[in-house]
Amino acid sequence: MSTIQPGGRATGRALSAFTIDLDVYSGPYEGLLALILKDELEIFEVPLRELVTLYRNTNPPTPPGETPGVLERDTDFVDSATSLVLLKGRALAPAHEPDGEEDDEGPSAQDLEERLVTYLKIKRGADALAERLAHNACLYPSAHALPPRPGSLRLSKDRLAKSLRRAIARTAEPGVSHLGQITVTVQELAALIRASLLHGPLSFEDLIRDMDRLRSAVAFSAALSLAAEGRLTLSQTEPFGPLTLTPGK
Amino acid sequence: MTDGNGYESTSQPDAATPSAVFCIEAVLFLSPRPVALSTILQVTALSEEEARAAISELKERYSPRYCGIVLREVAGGLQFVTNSLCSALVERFREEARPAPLSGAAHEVLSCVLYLGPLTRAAINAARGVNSDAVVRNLLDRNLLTEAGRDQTSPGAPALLDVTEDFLLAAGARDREDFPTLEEIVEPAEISRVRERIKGQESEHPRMDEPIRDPEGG
Amino acid sequence: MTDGNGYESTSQPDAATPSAVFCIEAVLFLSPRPVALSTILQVTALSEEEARAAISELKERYSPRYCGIVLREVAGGLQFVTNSLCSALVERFREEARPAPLSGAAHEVLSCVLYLGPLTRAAINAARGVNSDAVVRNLLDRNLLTEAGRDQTSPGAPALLDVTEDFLLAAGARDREDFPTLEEIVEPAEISRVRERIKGQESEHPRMDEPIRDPEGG
Repeated sequence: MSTIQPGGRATGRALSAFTIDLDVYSGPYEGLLALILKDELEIFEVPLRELVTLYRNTNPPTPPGETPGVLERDTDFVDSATSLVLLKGRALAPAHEPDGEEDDEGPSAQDLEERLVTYLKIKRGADALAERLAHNACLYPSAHALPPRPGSLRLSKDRLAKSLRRAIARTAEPGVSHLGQITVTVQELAALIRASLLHGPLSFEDLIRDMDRLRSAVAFSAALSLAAEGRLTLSQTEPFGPLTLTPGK
Repeated sequence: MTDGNGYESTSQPDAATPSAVFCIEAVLFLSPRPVALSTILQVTALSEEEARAAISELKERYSPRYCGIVLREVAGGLQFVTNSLCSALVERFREEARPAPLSGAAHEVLSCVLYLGPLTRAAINAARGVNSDAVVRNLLDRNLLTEAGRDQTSPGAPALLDVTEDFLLAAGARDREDFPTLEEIVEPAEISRVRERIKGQESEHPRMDEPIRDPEGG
Repeated sequence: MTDGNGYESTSQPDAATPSAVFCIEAVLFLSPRPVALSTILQVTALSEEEARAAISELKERYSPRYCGIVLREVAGGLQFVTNSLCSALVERFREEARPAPLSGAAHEVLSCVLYLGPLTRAAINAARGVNSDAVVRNLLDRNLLTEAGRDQTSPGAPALLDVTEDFLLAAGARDREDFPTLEEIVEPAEISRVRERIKGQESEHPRMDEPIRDPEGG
């Protein structure tokens, strides 16, 4: 996004200039987004409200039209912040647990009461725990750890024997007697598919009905190549569902 | 006199037998981690009775009232730590800040597992009403939770999570029992208030959606 | 008050100022190296007079006569060490460092040399079917393999490698005979095949093409 006017005067600041300082991360805002996208930072640890406040404080509102570029920048921010809210919402949404009774009706008032009471207890337990962990975090253990005496390596005779067996087995030539002669090529099957497609869309299952495993595999590979070349499209309405080949344009 | 590694050759002959108290002091002084009584007995060759007597003498001597070094019973063992009164000084001396505390969500998950556990991930999610998988992963990484067996009664036998020895150490607890019970922590009045509020809501709105709750444990 | 573990909600708030003695005890407890008086003064903000008074109190308390932990004045500062009376105990308590374990590749090289050796580097590569140079170097460094003579029949008379006494020691073996025999481990047909490979390596292909790199590296 350009925020430099033809005269070279800097106008509204680009989002790339927005830096943040949170407990979990400090640096450019765009870096934070990158870390979240790469799963290197847990979205649930990012305080979104704090983030928005930070943005508002760093970029106070200006009267409309006074600083060009501001609208774009704000829009960009709102756009990315909304995505973060969505991501965080998804990360925090209760995992779907099939529970016949509750699915349609929602929890009964009594269930809800029990759940809330349990949660209240957990919450108070957590508060007590937080205080206790904080207190113990400032008790430091001795720094006079004893340096270990030099240790001696231990080798197992059994493991050495197994290693020898493994090393020797590796150098044996792999047997090929189980492999049959390969008698079919991708080109042949591609030709077959293209011929069949002249009559319109084709079910992959019908195509391979009378083929053996090898020919089926090669046929699939041929179909993929043709799809990659744009000569056909592959469609499947559901995972593991029937596969349909449609002639390309 | 050898070096800075905890050895000293004074004029006293090494052959003299050190007292039980000396032995335990020396062993604990050289251990950043708690030392189990069984280890102490094994290393010092003291009888359990002698060791226990020495330990109670040491607890008195290294009590927070009398000493900058405190003897505590924690995570199944004994450990010397600095007196909490000295924490600010220690952080100044080591030029390092106290590690960042855990998030509110992490405290809630630990509280769930401690009080209701061992629990599966699904049970933790259900108890908190929000997905806690990421928090659990983080606590497993920090070795505050561990997988302790599997729930054979649930489909797929999901892992049961429990708190670890490091958790007990971080909480300064001797064992799992060394925590106040939930009944001691939560005011009965507070529980009644929640129940009342629900009843009130119920009469106004017979059906209620999942309540909104601060996922960060706010 | 929960327990005697230093997690006490006593009347003393954490903000209370620790005594001079507490401060110096804590600082020395957290420093394996001697701490200079100037450092103590700087960290604790004590006056020199206060610090000196506290130190002489501590010297008395942590004297070799009264304590398993001893305060000593060494070049440049003060240091806590264990009482020399406890040195035998300390040695018993001291754990043995665990040397880095050997990789699967290293085990293979050692077993080849033990059972088929002494072998040249090229013969080891041939026997394993992968380049083993890095692994061999590592085993020479760790003194588990050694150069024992040269193969005069091969061009350039390359070094012959054999296992060392340290190897036997690590394997808990009296001598080279104190292992299961080659015939117990590998089929006779396999043995002659490998011997062929090794021989072929040495006579027919004195220079090997760059063999496949060992995936286990070393």
